[in-house]
Amino acid sequence: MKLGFTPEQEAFRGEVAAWLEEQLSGPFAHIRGITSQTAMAEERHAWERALGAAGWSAIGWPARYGGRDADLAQQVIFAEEYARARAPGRLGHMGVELAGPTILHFGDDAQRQRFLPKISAGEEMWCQGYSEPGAGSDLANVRTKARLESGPDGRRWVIEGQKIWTSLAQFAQWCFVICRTEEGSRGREGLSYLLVPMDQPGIDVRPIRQMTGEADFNETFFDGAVTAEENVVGAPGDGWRVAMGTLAFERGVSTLAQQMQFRNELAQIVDAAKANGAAQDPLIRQRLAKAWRGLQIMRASALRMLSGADSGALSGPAFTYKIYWATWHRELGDLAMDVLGQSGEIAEGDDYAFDDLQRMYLFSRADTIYAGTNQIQRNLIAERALGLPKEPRGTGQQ
Amino acid sequence: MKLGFTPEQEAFRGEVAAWLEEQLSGPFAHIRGITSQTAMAEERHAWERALGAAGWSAIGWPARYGGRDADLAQQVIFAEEYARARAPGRLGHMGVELAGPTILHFGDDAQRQRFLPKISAGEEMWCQGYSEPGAGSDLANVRTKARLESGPDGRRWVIEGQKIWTSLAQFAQWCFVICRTEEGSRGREGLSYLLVPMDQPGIDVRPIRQMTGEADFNETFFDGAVTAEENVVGAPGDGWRVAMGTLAFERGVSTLAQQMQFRNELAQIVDAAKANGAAQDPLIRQRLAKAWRGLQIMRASALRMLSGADSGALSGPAFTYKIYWATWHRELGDLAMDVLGQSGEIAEGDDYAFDDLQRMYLFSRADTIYAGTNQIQRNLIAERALGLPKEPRGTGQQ
Amino acid sequence: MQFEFTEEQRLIQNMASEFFRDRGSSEALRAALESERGYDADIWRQMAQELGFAGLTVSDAYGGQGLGLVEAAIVYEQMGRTLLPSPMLGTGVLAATAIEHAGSETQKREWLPQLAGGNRCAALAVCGRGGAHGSARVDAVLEDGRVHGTYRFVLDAQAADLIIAAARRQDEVMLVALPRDGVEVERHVSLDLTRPHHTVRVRGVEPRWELPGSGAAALDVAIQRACILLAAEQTGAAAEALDRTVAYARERVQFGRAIGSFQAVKHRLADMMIQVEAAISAVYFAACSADEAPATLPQMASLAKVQATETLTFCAANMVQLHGGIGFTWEHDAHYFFKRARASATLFGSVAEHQERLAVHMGLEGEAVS
Amino acid sequence: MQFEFTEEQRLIQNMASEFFRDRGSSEALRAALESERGYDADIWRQMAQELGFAGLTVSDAYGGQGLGLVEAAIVYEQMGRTLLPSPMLGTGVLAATAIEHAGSETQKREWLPQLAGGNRCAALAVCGRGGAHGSARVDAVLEDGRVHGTYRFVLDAQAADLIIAAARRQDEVMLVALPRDGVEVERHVSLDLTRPHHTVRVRGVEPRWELPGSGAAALDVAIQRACILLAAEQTGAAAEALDRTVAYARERVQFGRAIGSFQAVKHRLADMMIQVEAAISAVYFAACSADEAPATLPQMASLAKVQATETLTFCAANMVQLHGGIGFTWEHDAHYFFKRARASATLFGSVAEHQERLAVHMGLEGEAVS
Repeated sequence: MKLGFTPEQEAFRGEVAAWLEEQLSGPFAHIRGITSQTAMAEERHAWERALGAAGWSAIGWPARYGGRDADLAQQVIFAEEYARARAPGRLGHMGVELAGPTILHFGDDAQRQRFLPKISAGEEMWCQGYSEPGAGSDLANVRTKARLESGPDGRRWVIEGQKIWTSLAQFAQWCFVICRTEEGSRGREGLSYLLVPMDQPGIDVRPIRQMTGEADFNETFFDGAVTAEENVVGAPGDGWRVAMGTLAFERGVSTLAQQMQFRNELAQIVDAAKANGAAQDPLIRQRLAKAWRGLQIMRASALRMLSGADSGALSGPAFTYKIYWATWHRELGDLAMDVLGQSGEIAEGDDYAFDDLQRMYLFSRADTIYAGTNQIQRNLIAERALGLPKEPRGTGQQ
Repeated sequence: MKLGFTPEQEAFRGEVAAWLEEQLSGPFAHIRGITSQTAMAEERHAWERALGAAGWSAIGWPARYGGRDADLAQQVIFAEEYARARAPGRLGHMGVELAGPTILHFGDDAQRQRFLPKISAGEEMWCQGYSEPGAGSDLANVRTKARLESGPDGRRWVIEGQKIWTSLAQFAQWCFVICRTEEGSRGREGLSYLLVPMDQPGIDVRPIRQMTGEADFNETFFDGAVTAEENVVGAPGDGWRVAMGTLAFERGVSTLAQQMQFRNELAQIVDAAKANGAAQDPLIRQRLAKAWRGLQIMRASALRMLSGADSGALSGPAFTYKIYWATWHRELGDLAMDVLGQSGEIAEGDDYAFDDLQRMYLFSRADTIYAGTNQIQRNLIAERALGLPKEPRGTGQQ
Repeated sequence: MQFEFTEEQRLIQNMASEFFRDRGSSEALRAALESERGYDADIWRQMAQELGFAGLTVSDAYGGQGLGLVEAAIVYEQMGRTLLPSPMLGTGVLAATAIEHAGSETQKREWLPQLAGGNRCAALAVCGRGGAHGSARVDAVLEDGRVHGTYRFVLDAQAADLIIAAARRQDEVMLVALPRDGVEVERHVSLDLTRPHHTVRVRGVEPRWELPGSGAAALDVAIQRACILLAAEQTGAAAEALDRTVAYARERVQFGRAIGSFQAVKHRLADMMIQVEAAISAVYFAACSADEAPATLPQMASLAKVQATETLTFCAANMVQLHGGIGFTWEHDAHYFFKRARASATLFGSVAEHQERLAVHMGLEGEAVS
Repeated sequence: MQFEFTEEQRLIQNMASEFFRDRGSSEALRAALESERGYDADIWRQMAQELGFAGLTVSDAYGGQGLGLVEAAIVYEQMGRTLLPSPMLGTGVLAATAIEHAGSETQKREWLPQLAGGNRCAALAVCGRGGAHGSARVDAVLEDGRVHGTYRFVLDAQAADLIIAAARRQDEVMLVALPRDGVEVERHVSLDLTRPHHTVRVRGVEPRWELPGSGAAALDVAIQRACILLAAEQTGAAAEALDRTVAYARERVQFGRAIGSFQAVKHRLADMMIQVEAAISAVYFAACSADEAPATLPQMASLAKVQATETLTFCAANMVQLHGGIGFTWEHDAHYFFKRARASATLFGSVAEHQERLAVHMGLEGEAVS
């Protein structure tokens, strides 16, 4: 068990930091510090290409797909330095963290060669088509359908249905979509994991305005959208297994980047508390200390999770990580507002637009809902980690 | 809506207070302030007789059964003054609050005349035979059996089985026992509510040592115990309905007496906090204030519950009262120990015997378990008050 | 001692419930928020003039209903279910109470019937730069007959025809009436769109008149009474959040079952109901006690405010959570409840501040925050 | 950077796990508590002499194992699962660390091998009348070569052959060795029977020897290291409480179903696991960090202690609750966990005290409590 880094690793850290500083005080200075998912998308796409060109986009991937075969320590270092440099939120996140690893793990060689270099080069952005309005947390209840038909260029999948919470869909060139491809199938059977190009008439992306007043998510309508027959990852009908694999990748190294963002948020709250005197309040001090504690624990848990990832089986921290960070972050939002006091009720300008902490307060309410609500997470932990009896599935149909 | 009392009611208060003071500084001075369920039982039985002789034992009952036909305001006043005078815990509680009202409500005239005067006179003490080792919160799973047989004095019930958590059984002359009286019946069907004399060879009471080190509860074994055929309340087989009625009586005026005890406990904690400086700690101050708030709310909720009791239907506070006080009291235990600090870890003497606050800390852990665990209470609220779907009952047998 | 509604109180409850059910739909709320004033003038006129809600607690000698806090709380609870914006709290409670407690007979005769009838509006400006409420923290000054100060978090200032402002003259807290056109009112975009905050800047303005009574006492009574009624409103909002979430949980199907059949959801809803019942108890206990024994008002205000704040905060957060993704969208009403909860929590002092006052009331030595 | 156990660490874990599973049954615990000493001398001898647990972190130059906090935490975690009493914390951590940090070479050579080998025991007496731990609160005095003071909450004092006591000489905190027979040791009946407290009264006793190093520094290091190992022990106890409750929930049938099939129970158990995982992360992060960068020890001690305290408090309380009535009885082990949880929470400083230290560490101005 070792937390420190070797001199070689520290040298790597220096290399990362230097490159980031050069770019972010140079050509990309205007997007430094942007945390919004949607702001300045074009500039952030350029940033993705710059990362890709310098080989920093997906360092954990094999070199032949544009990665650096970086080991865990290097990935940790990169995530830390990326956040420390206040580099912008990754527009390429869905491709690098989810689509890419899924294709790497479950795809065939042709798919790897077609898709991975474009992702790691920052050329093609991705979005995720999992949730549906009727299904929410219940992936087994997917009703978007795809069937194979003959087209002008050979057989292709034709897709009908609707996905929701497709963040970044308006900027993406591709979407990975879970569809029901076997007529009459139910539950986990008969699902397939399709890769679908976004730029086609059969796809309509409509933003969803959320409680912050902004629109980070979308509804995406598939009305005769098509993709080539070969764009299915794993066998047709094997989509459940592939999708579950993708979910596991959500617990990857990107958690460390997220933690650094959390660290920045806590630092902002501490600054606000110092500025307005809340830092003298013993009750607030306790809560700030508790938040700090949570940060250390998340870091340790992520390192445990990542260090033990080779063993295959989900470890204790992998089961508990999602609900832990989501709950922690939601509490951080409450704490931020309690530190701001009544001033936190007011926007600076004339629009319904709030500063970082206020937005975080509102946005963090979604953290305990998306990617498995806290309720679903507790079921998972109880059933899969603790071996308790499964929740009976109802017989009622929606 | 009115909280205050009329001059007549204040005069009644004076009468109650004067009588209590006279007794508790006179013949019963030695048992003043005793809160233990088991200590000085003989003297406390004498106290029950004194209450009965003066007509103070069951003031809400009709005068013909030894009560005073007291209205709600008078009952509130009596409960307040009883606690204020630090009169001892009622050994007759189970008879006055549960068995008596049940017999009054569901019994026949002969039963009323046989049992009620003895209860209100403080002559006969009662205990409760509901829970069983295998059943716990699941009253419908009762397995203690009773069958009618011929005996020397006519037909009688012969009882086989085991009850648990029968508090005060060692001091009681009678027990009300839920038995399965229909062979092969299951669930809520085929249960009967029997009144059983305790002084007989077929009954064996064994104390259960609990985490405080003391034994406030018992296991009670029925091995051929008998009671006369007529000692069934309601019709044979109608025990479920009668038992549910008894549970409703648990939410009666005695809650006010309990609140006064809580008030005394909080006062002790405040004193301890003032003495050791914890009262200066902003975190402790918040929690003391929160406890005070809970006391006011319990009082208001109890008054709402009792004022609306005539309407028949369980009101909002009647649904939520049990879990509210149990949770509040358990938190009070934690608060007491946090106020005492490390000193709370140590007993004064050489025995495993602790002072009031330490015992309350341990004992209050049972509050969220007995008379329906917090889990059961939440089910009840969700299903009966909010109309949510019922929990499916399993098919597995124990 | 009879702790249930009288027949008359039940009638008030029915009337308020019917009115707000009728006029307080989600569509009505959204339309009001889109309007220039931020509230529906027609509904407000009806509330004030036909139903007498603007002057509920104003004494009948001055054109009000002369009702107690219990009756007013009944109306506020029903109003809280709708989140409907109106100048009711700022005009009918804060300003009217201050005038009734500190005003001269002439001032009361001139202004209270106007406010109680809904013909004119007034706002109470107390809260200084630091943001704290209550007479001890007034930081505006009255010097050489002119008021200088910046008041933050003023309710209903834009609609006000008159601003009753607190200012310090030497050691004494005075209440004065400022002409609306002499002061600068900035209406802020607030997180809670249903009750916008205003900043009122006063740069050497000569009051139209002074209120002769004790400013400090009148301020504290006004804010404490407002605490109890705000708590009633919070309780109504919490009850509504519970009801709507129960309805959703019964109909929304996931995993082949209504989500309300899952114990995790059921128990959370049960916890919400436990909170709502506690808030109802706290609010009516406080209102009834303050009506019968005005000396208990300070602690009763804190009791009600703290409990209702915790209740609404809990219920609104769970309304969002249990509705899942849809509860996070703008098109669903959950966010209005959630933001109202936060805004109400910070109005008239935080939970921690009120609990500290309760600690002092309990006899724990320490400094009262006011 | 590799945050998982090494091969050697795994071996230690297996050895400790096997030993405590073998010797640490519920019957063994109850037998030990019934005994005169309050612990099983035979098990202790085996732990100390055969397994080297008494001197885990004592350097090998003085007869210890010379292991880091990570390895010691592994052993304490396994020990915590059993609640087995022994003088390990008082002798092997508190007293030995104090001697190793402040003792002279001669003192270390004479005593550490004795303690590490389990041949003799020692106790560290710090805590004054007020009950606070840490060097800043020492209130015993060393005047004219004699110690006067009353030490409360001393661990393992009855078994000790030597008492290392803190006392103030002018402004300096000194550590001295007191002869066991010169001091009065009162063993208390403690709520947590598995770790009784003692009061040590010293009325003008001449020390056998003085420790020449900085008493304050040695004390703080000893207590902070003890915090991390106590946290490891708490984590083990919490994990055991979880495991036993899961086992019970699978087999106990109510309403015709295993209670572990009810979501309320499942989710509570999931919450316990979330807490246990957080504690494991906190403890090993703290131990590893303090091993690699000793300057981080103070904040790492508080981090581990606070998290493990919350975890065990939560898990033990739920162990009682989810076992229902049986969990409330003396015959079931749940009450031992529950009482150990409370006792450990108060040992070496409360959650609030440690969090206040963390706040100071975060750069929030304020006074450090030590």
